Amino acid sequence: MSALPSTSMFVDVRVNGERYEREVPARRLLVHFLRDDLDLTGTHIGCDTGSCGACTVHLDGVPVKSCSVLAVQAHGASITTVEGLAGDEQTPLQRAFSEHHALQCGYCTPGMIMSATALLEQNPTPTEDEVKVALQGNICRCTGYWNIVEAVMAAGKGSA
Amino acid sequence: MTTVETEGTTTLQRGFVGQNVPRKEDRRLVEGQGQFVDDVKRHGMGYLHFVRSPYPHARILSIDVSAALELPGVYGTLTGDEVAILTDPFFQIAAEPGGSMKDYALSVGKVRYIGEPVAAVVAESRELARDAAELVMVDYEPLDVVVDARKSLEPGAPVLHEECGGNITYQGVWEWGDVDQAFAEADHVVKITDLHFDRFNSTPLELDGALVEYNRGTGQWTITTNNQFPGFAVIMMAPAMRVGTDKLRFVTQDIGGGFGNKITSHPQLVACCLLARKLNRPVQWTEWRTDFHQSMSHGNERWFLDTEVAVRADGTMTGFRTRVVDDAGAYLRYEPLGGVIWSQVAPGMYGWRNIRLDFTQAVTNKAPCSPNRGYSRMQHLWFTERIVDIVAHELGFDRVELRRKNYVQPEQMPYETPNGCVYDSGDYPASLDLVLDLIGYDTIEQRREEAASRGKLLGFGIGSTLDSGTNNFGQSQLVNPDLQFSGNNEVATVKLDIFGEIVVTLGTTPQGQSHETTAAQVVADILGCDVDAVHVRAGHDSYWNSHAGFSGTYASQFAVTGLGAVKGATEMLADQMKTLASMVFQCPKEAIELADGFARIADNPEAALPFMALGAIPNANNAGFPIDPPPMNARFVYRPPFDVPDKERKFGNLTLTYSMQIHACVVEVDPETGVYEIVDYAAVDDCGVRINPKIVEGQVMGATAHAIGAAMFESFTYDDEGNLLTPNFYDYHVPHTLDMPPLTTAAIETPSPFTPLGTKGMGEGGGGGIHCICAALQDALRATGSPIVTDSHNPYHRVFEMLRHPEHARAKVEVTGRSAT
Amino acid sequence: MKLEGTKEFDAPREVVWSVINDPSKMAKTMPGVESFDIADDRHWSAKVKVPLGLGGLKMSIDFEKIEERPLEFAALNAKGKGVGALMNMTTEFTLSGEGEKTSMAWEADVKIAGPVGSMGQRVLQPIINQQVGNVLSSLENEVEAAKAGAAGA
Amino acid sequence: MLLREVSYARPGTIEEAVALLAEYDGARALAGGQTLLNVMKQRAASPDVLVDLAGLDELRTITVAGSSLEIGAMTTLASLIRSSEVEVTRPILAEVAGTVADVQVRNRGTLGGNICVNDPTNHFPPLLVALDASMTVVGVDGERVVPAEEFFVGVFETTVREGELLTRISVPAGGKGTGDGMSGVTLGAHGTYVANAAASVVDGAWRIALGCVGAVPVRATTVEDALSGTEVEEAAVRAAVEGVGATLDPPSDVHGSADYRRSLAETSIVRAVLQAHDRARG
Repeated sequence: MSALPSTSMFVDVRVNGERYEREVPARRLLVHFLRDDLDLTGTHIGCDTGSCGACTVHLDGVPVKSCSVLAVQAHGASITTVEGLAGDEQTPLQRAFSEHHALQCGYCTPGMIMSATALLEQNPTPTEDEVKVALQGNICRCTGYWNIVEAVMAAGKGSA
Repeated sequence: MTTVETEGTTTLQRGFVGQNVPRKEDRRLVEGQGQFVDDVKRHGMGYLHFVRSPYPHARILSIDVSAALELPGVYGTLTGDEVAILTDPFFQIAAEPGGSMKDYALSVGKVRYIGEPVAAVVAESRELARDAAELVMVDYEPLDVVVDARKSLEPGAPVLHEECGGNITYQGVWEWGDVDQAFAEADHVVKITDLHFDRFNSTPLELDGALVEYNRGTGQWTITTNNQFPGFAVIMMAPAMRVGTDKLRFVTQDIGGGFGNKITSHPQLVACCLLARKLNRPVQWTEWRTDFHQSMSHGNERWFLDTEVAVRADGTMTGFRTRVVDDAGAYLRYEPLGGVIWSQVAPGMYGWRNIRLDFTQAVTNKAPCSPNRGYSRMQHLWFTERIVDIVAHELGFDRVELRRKNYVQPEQMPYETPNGCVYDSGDYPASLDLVLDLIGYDTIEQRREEAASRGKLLGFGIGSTLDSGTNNFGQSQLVNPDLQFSGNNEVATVKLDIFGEIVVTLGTTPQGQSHETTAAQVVADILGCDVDAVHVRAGHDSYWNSHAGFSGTYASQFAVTGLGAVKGATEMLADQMKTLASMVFQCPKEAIELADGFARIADNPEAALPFMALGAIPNANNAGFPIDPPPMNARFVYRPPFDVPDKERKFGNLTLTYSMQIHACVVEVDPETGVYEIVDYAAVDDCGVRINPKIVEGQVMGATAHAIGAAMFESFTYDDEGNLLTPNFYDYHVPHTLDMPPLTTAAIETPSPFTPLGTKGMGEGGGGGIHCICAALQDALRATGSPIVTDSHNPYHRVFEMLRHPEHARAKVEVTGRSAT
Repeated sequence: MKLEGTKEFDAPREVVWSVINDPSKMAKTMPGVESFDIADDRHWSAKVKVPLGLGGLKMSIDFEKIEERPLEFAALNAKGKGVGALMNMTTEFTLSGEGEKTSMAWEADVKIAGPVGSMGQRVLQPIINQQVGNVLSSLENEVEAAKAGAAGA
Repeated sequence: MLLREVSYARPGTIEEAVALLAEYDGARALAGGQTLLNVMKQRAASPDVLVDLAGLDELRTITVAGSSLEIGAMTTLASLIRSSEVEVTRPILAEVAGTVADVQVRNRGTLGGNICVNDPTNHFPPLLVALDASMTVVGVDGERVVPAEEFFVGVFETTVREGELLTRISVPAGGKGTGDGMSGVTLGAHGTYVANAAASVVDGAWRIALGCVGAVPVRATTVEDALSGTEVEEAAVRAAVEGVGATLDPPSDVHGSADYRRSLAETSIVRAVLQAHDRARG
């Protein structure tokens, strides 16, 4: 990538295993790049301050808020969005969300699931407190979180 | 998680109904395949950005859009001057003086709150639209500001809407029983100078938005939007835009939370429509978080002044009187209905027969108020719960016994309130016992001592509330006798398609209330088929012929109106299926039963037609029938049984059902900092028959979380200059996982005698969490000078103030009465 | 937001007065002034870039002297317009003291609106205190300079 | 969400980075971006050029050099939490990092960014002052080392001038006789601080810094002097703290009045000191 400042950059990223090469304005946030340029609209926007976590994706395997990353910063990175989780089958966590009624309107759900997926990858059987800490950066306005924590615990136990 | 159920007959045999059927909505949502408004794109669409007022009150001297228009990639602009020519002011629900208010899609001549849209810009990208909006030069002449509703009523206060001749939008005295008599006979009178219910809303995570397309050929707009009450939006928009209602097609699939806050987006939708026509291209608008906080659907802030409560020596509360000042914000968008909807629960859960409220609603230089979960009743129920706890606190009654004694009793059900509302069913004392059991009330004093040994002040509180569901819109005539609204309705269509699919279409716009699932449960039980065989269309489309004037998702009513319509339509279809089967089998219709996906002769199960055959006949194989086979297609409009209220006495049944919630919590306060934590929480809910208990519990949990947020963290606080101090999630703290207390829930079922399924609406709750947290704080602070809690919102610094200066709160309460005089 | 304070100068009132009444001298006390333009003795304007650390806040500010009682009292109004912020500030200076000592009591009423006003509430007050501090210390320098100048004359 | 137009560069070396920062007017270093990008979304600040430090791996190292813990400015809060060097030398850094915002922010946000932003509510400015840390700042004409106390200049402002870059934070390694504590009140668990205090004792010598009570961290020197070399007991600490609030000029805002912050400052000192004291005794 050029070391000279420019208002527009060539970006080469892998998203959900697929390679995308695009010229992107430097000011465009990763979340808008995913939603508007790549039509991956499962990643949502709920605030303007990096507070709500609805836009959480995995950047090189790590959960980040895609509203607080420039698309150009993702150059060369590998990204997973909620669309990239389920193959022919849903993941145990996705099933657990449904079985434990961990979603209502479903708007925060992709971000929640991305945060929880990252947790379970590092820590397959988290304690309740570990789950709460892992999801603290994700706001849900429908459920009060109780069923979400329950679902992640269940998926962790593999009982989902 | 305990669940207790009382005996209750329901009008429907239970199959899928009553089961925790997994939600049909979930598959798409957990895979990120939901379709929310901002997900929808069209070729050549332009992005709209509003230019918003930085002043809370100012005259607009001029608006210059030329610099914005010169920016490459900008498609066009819209200003208030154009809006004033192209549209009429929105219809006002209010009578005089509020009725004279002129409210447009964009400011015309004046701005009245920070964040008010004064112009709109459309450009080829979101970023560019915002760049261009910054280039719109607006010249303002700042005017004096008033942010306190009490001050806005004082002579000489800045007037927001000159055409209203002042800041009052609605005023009315609501009096029932013989209040003076009640006070004359009272042994004690408890007086409270002022109680304040704070301003906040549910801040749905998805913001408002729309994608609007204009069809030049037909003159019709297609409005893909997350507005949650299209039936209301269209009657606001069509007359203002001078078109017929069918020219405005509303389409929605998934909505990211609403809670009432997405009912009044009609001004922004009109701006989108005008620009889509002006620019001849699809126009996309998505609100931003700060825009929402500054301008959208705040919950009503309300003052209760000079309150008096009449109490007998034995603790019987015979009446209360108070002076209410309701803060509507800068415009009436759904108001002044908030000025009446509280009267659905005028006495709360109590037997008060003598009530007087002198109700005044005023405008201020703050965001307009509109429905918010628990709309208007929550404020009033907080008031009734507060005065009950303050009476107990001041007169030394036990809070639990005082409630038990004064609650409306089960044998009184159905109970007619002093203002003619009918509480359909419920057992409040039993619910109280249950919640006390869940929270371990008998151990509270031990726990108080244990906490004290850790230097903490422990407090216990109760909040008992009603969620009145299924409005009688006739109540609007109590604030404006000239209005021609009454009753309520909802529509559903159910059909059997050519290959035997059962297809259900709803008139509602759910935002997480699981309508696809609960509707399918009801249909499956009536048609005797599997719930998976029932396809309920996702979302809403006003072209589907499945909506009526009151269609939408609001005011706790789907379980009654929505499912009432589904039940009606499904029973019509079942009758058609039986009729057709009886034509095929040449037997009487009564001999046919629907079971296991077949229409069969009850006592000869071999003679069975699969649904596929029934669907095929009228659709594709109808020759040779002597008479027309029934169409396998049914549309039903459910209409709840209502009369028009008596406008003189402000008397009548304003709502059909009354779910009941009793919440209890235990808090621990750090006396050095005012920081407190909810260490235990229990909620008991009775919403009659539960179609899907897990979904019901989900709603209870959500309402509880909103209440906890409002009580502890969430407030739309303004400074005296009219700046919103909490315009984003940095300063408006929404509780997250680590902020939530342990919760136990339980349910009681007392079926409603008035509804098709014995169900009651229940989505909103009554703000029980706010009330029980206030009560728990008041209890905890007994140890430090016994302040009373007079505000619904108690952040740490306010608790600290009560700890340091209990005398300030003490000065607000006084007890008089025979003994004293 | 209202701020007030008192500033002591080791200079006669005339000198202090000459400074706070001289737009070009006052301009030197303001943070990040890029250009300055005097319309008449009651009206002047400045283009400033207030250093806010995360990126300067560009503003054009119009000043108007709204009241003055020589050697005693002056009141100034400053209206600032910038992308992202609007500022309206009224400042009053009251001078007292005899001989070589002057004490200046000042009051400022600052209103800030726009994104900066809305997002910056929790940091706005410290920022303003800080800017006021800078203004007062550079005012002291100006007074010293003027004193030296006067002595030299 | 919609930033003003901005230029972006991702240099490969510190020299390149410093050169870019020096060359372009209105250039600003972009570390984790968790504050800067969000302020840019509000358009409350708009650098003209962002110099992304993501390519400078040498700024991500954590090493122990002699008696000093050397932390690269681009070290994320998440790596602080995971670092065994931090755990053995100055665990308070990991402990506090674990309470900043949330997992996603900690995965991107850096120690250097947290202190260069110097939002008065940030966690690390008062903590690093209490720990007597020092910062290494590199410019075109070489590098200089600034003690934490002089590093913070004002809200959002530090001694890092245009054309300079913070490269390293050096924290004295702790050990026996060392104890650190931090206490305060936040908006919700792990939320924004309303007020806080960080306290550190090394062989009986105390350093105490207050956050959220001014534009920069404020040392509570009277308390330090009163406590240093004495046998610390709660009563004595409370006595020493008495009156500290009155010497402060904290802001009032929607989360608390100046008086509330004065009181919280005193309470936070007591709690941070007692915590540090317990830990020093091991």
